[in-house]
Amino acid sequence: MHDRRTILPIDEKPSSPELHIPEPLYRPGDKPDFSHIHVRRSDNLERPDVLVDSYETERHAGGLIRVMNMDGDASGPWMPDISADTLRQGLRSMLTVRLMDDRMFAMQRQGKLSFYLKSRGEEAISVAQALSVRKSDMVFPTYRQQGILVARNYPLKRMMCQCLSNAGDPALGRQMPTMYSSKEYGFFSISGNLGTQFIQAVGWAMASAYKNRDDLAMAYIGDGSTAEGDFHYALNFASTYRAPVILNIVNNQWAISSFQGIAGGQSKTFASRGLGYGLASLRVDGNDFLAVYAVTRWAAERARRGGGATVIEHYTYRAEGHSSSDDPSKYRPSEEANAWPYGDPIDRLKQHLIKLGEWSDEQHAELLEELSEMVRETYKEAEALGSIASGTGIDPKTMFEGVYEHMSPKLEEQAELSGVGSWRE
Amino acid sequence: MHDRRTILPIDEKPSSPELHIPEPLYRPGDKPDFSHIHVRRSDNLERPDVLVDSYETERHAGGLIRVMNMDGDASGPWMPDISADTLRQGLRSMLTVRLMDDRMFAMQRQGKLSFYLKSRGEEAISVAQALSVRKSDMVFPTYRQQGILVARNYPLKRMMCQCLSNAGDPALGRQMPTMYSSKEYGFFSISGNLGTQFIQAVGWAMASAYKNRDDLAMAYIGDGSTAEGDFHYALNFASTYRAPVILNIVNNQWAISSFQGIAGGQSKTFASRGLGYGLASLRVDGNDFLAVYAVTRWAAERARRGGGATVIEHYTYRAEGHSSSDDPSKYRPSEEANAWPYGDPIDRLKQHLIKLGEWSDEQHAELLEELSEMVRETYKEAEALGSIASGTGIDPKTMFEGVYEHMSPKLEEQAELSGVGSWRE
Amino acid sequence: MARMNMIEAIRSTLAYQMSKDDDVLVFGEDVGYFGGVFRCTDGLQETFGLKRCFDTPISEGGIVGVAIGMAAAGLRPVVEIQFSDYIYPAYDQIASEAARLRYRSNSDFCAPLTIRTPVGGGIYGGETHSQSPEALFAHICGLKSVIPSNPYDAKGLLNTAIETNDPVMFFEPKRLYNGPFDGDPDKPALGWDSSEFGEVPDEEYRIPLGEARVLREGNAITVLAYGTMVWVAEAATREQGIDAEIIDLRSLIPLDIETIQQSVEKTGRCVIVHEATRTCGFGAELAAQVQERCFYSLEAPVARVCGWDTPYPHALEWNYFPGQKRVAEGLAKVLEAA
Amino acid sequence: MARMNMIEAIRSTLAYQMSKDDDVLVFGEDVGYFGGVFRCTDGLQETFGLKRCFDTPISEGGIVGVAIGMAAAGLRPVVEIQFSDYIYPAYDQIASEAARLRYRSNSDFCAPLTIRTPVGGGIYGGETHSQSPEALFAHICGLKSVIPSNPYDAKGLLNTAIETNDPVMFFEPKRLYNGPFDGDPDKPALGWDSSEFGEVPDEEYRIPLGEARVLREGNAITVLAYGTMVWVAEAATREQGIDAEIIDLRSLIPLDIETIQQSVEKTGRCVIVHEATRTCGFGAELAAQVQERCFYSLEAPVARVCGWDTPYPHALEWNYFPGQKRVAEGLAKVLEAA
Ligand SMILES: Cc1ncc(C[n+]2csc(CCOP(=O)(O)OP(=O)(O)O)c2C)c(N)n1
Ligand SMILES: Cc1ncc(C[n+]2csc(CCOP(=O)(O)OP(=O)(O)O)c2C)c(N)n1
Ligand SMILES: [Mg+2]
Ligand SMILES: [Mg+2]
Repeated sequence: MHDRRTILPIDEKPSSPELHIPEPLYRPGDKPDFSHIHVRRSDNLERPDVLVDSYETERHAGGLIRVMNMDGDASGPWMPDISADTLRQGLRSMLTVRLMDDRMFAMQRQGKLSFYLKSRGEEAISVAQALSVRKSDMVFPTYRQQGILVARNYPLKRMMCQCLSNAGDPALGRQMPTMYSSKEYGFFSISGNLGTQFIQAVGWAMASAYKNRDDLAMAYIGDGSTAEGDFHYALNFASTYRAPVILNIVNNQWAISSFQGIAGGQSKTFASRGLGYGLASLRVDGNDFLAVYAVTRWAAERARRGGGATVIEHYTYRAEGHSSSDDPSKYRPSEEANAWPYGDPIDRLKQHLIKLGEWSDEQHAELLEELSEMVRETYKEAEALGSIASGTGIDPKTMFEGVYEHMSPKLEEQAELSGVGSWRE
Repeated sequence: MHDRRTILPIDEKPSSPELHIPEPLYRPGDKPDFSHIHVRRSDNLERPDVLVDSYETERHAGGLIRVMNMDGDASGPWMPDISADTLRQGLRSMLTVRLMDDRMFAMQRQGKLSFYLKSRGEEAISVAQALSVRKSDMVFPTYRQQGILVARNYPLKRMMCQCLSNAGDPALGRQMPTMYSSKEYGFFSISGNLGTQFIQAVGWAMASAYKNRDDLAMAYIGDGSTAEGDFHYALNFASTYRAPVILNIVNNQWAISSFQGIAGGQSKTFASRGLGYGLASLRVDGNDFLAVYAVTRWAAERARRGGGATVIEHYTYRAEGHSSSDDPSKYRPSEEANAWPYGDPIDRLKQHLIKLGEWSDEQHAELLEELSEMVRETYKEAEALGSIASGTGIDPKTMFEGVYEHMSPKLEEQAELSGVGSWRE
Repeated sequence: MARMNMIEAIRSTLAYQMSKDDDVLVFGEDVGYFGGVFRCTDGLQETFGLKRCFDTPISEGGIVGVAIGMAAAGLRPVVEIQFSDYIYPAYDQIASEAARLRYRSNSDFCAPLTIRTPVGGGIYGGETHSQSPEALFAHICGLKSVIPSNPYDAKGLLNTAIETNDPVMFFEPKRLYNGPFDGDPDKPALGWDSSEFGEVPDEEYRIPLGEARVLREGNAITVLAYGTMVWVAEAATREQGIDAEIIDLRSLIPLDIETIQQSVEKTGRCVIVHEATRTCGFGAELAAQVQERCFYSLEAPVARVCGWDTPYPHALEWNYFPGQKRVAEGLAKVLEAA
Repeated sequence: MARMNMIEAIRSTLAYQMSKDDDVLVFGEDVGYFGGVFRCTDGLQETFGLKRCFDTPISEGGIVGVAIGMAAAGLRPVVEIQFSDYIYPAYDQIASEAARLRYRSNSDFCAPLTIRTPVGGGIYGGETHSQSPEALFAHICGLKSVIPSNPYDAKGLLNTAIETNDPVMFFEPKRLYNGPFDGDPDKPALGWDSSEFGEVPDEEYRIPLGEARVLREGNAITVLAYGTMVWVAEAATREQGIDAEIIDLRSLIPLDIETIQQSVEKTGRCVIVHEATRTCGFGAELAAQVQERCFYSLEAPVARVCGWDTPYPHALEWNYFPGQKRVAEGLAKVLEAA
């Protein structure tokens, strides 16, 4: 078998320099066991004033802010002021995302889509954050924040059409499935190039501050992608110009097949990176809807009141493969997702609502059914507009449009050559 | 006059987001006053075990390690074990660098060199560090570590020939003045592109560890250049692979005309960046020869014993213009260098040696005279080999060599076309 | 003699180089335990251990940066950039550092590293999994650039690349990993076992950089192609019954201009085919050189059949891809020209 | 009408744009208080305040990255990259992001930003202060690329660039900042006040991108040049008494191919001159297009006179620079060809 080394604890050092290659705890064939992780609410992490100095968030960057325990009880200094209606809305959005993810993934397997990418296990992050900022706050997402569009009531059908690359895709099938864009819904065009959006968000936030608006930017990056230069640029510029931006790191433990230790997450939390730039930095249980909501409210208020950027690490777990192109059983035990000690964000919020007396198993089952039906029907409508399997219905002529604001003579010529006709007529 | 804002203290926040543009304390016309900086030895920063956990260096990253006070007295936990001979050797090297700098700068003004770049005020850093590691440790310098070559006894004449771009330049006048390279002396080829060497040094260190050698790499970067992606890559890779490398940040307060606040140094020390990656991080008085020596010994031992990388911020001041192309009086008060509270590294070491009874003003004057003479004579010899003013004596044919290991037919053709002849004969 | 696809040819060559020379290390995103998203490094970590083949942070600049440092220290790193569309964060390290280290230090230091990266479209990868950026590297002196079109060449060229004491860009046409591709996405995919070029000798061999392969001799017209487009061009000329001489460049820098020149002098006509964006693509350099050298033999202008000057679209992938029809049109135009 | 050098023309245009439109911001390394290492932004901070013109961290990728975010938010950032040799860390943000944002979002977002950067050698800058990387941007669709050769054009083109709703690369030939330069470093330097092109009208005017300037009409040969090389070519043809038509491209993308074509059809001969490395330089694209369009008018192969395929050396700067002698040789070769 593969000769795997156990991780050296941070405090244990080899006796001479040796090339150290970090390895995850478990590989296929191993039995994942996270019992050493002590899951409890960390009431000792107080909720400081939003304009606190960044160094006063040191413990928050190293610890884990939680509000709910694993039974759905919620309390502690970070307990947010949030209505049961909002919670139900969040639950509904999260479920919608999950059902849509499942549906689209299945359709990918049937060849209707070239690709799909789920966010299972991470729904609380995008949905709770969407509900905790304004719609006029511009989000700079990765491909795993579909929950934000859903929570902002972006038409599901339009999302599906994007994934189907058909005539209903507002971006004319130009991008791969899941690479949404909507200025109207405050959702920046997703890039395939990891990390680039992080510094762009800072620029957007600087523009907002320059205009003396109090809208902020909210950016996302994966644990793996923090290794790109853009991550560093973002923290640095955000610090220097005190930009009103929330810099979210979604640490879902994996970057395709690489565990978070490869990105340097073994020796220090990702949130801690922010401290070195003088940024407030918080680490939160990303599967705890209430905690995500609470820290985001805090960061948003800080930014709006001129306190500058906050780095938030969302500690979570990518419960499925990286995408439809991936087979995670090749590099991690398939039971790992279930063994993950922080549970499932939807189950946990549901549990909490039930404890509050604001929800029931029956209501949940009904909602599930309603949403499944809605997703199914919406998908049918979307697919009727075409797919890469049946024909996308996208006019080949559009390929030459939008490279520049105005069609250039060169592209006109190429369009003519391609046989799609001319813009000259 | 120019409407300049005072710096907002870290803890003072505006009441709404506003684009914050950091500004230095003083601009031309202002009277520099650093009396608020409390210069004293910080005996409270203990010297921890070299294999200590990185987080135990937090106070060292935020504070300032010093050994000498401004009177030349030395003591405290970081007091290194160093002989008077080594100190005198250091003094000699520092003086040599300074005299050479002055000479070459003057020659630049006379048109013999196209460019020159001094390291005045920063000589202790390169010289003390050169003396505290092995010659087999590879240095990845910026253009301001000429002191390392001098301290390693690289022939001065060869350095001068490099600056004169003449036939004595081992690199055939290919690079601008001061861009030295010497594998033999463990001095990596300097790049004009800021920052790139930082991650290359990590690669070199990884190779050393891979080969189970205990040689380490020692890299330099300026405060301004920490903003490049390479800085982030270096800290990240060094952390992940526990590379035996010393990552030096020379914070000389300025990056051409930009003060260190533009690079984000206003809110947190540069050394603090290292902590977020789980790297031991120290901040040292860069004008204190003993302190620089001591922290470097510590970091080197840590690296050699498998403890991985250390980030060292050298707090210093660029006492002259950025280079011969620069006029610092355009952007900072010309008295600022003298007002700088940490003094001059050469004066301070001289003072210390005198206090030790190991040096005297007379010896110093003699040494100065000896070295001035030596520099003058060496320069004469170097210039006899040519200059851009009098003709470099470099064979135009060499322009086509060394692009690849072997001359390519295409370059042969171009060489022929250029009239310098053929390699075919 | 084994039948191999291009992935296997690459993997076995890496394994050979690693077993022959301890200084050869392989690293990149997902290349370690997992074996690479295209499986080109599958099994190498298991065979050679964690330190010889490992995962890196998602930091293309960092990957190339450490590789340069390692190479300067005497190792021979072979790094993978997961998709060539993601190579740009490493552009500074490649163009300013790897490419110039030898020159600026007068060979005091050098950077013998190989950068493997998949190029080209045809897998519904959209604008960020389909690009062909070879021209951006061909413009940078100090780099060599190689692109095999089949398993046999992949092995021979990769062996040479790794052993070369200069930095080499090794572009892998991803649409050819599993089999030749004639440009028709509707046909059932063929494996390399259907092709003589899938026959890869067990013994080690090297193909010198700078030697093109005349894939097929012909007299009517010269077709210059590389990577995926070699097979599209081959099919197009075959289908059209054109007596074309097809030259698979294999190595862009150094370029085998002699072979090209001989051919064009013979045929008097030339079509260049590549997938990359037309403007300032490598085809421009080829066209420039062909007319510089063969002007008096040319009976028609040199034509280029290329990707359009747009990003690579997802839904309209096959409208973008310069398939057989476009190649045939280009050939016809050149053949018909007086 | 004022006499201006190129620096003053650029500075006054920036000032005009900033005063006209609050959304125009100027930033980059050392551009704030200090006014830029070439002084192109001198006084702007004083006039418009800290928030309109400021220094940035030394992070070219960060500079362009924030500019894209600002532009998407409705501003019109004009950023300076101190030397084009240092633009590579920003290459990903430029090529993958700025250039494609409009396309990939179907114009939902766009990035109207201008990237100013000095190019070219002739100042003893060695390999990292002398490069001409325009071809690397011309290959990327979605970008426009402009390069003025004189103060008059600099103003007209910069006004247009800033007002364009697409990202524009604005290359400034640094050797021309203070005066025209005919390629002879031993002659006393001339100022722009010696040239009619140093006359810059006070009123605002715009030069459309994509319109070349026929600097001088002629019948014997067409010379295509841009930036510094326009003046070298001009001097070389004048010295040699050649009846050359000199076309200053001014804008590479979009390219004024009509003007080029008309000229070459008239003269039947064409020489392309640029300072950048020859292989895959913009000259390759020009040569390819000229022979595509004017093949039947050409009496000789299109020739390129370019920088050699080596890094720009410090001591041998003037051996590298394609000066009058090399241009004259190129012209002679093409003129002599049957
Ligand atoms: C610049 C760049 N490099 C590599 C890739 C290929 N890639 C796509 S997703 C991915 C993993 C990202 O992991 P992470 O940042 O943790 O985000 P997650 O997928 O876990 O949400 C990689 C390597 C890319 N898209 N862009
Ligand atoms: C990538 C890159 N960007 C910009 C420059 C231009 N430049 C040369 S030195 C310098 C300032 C560097 O400041 P710092 O890093 O603090 O080093 P110092 O000069 O103070 O030693 C700049 C901006 C460069 N050489 N490389
Ligand atoms: Mg992840
Ligand atoms: Mg500095």
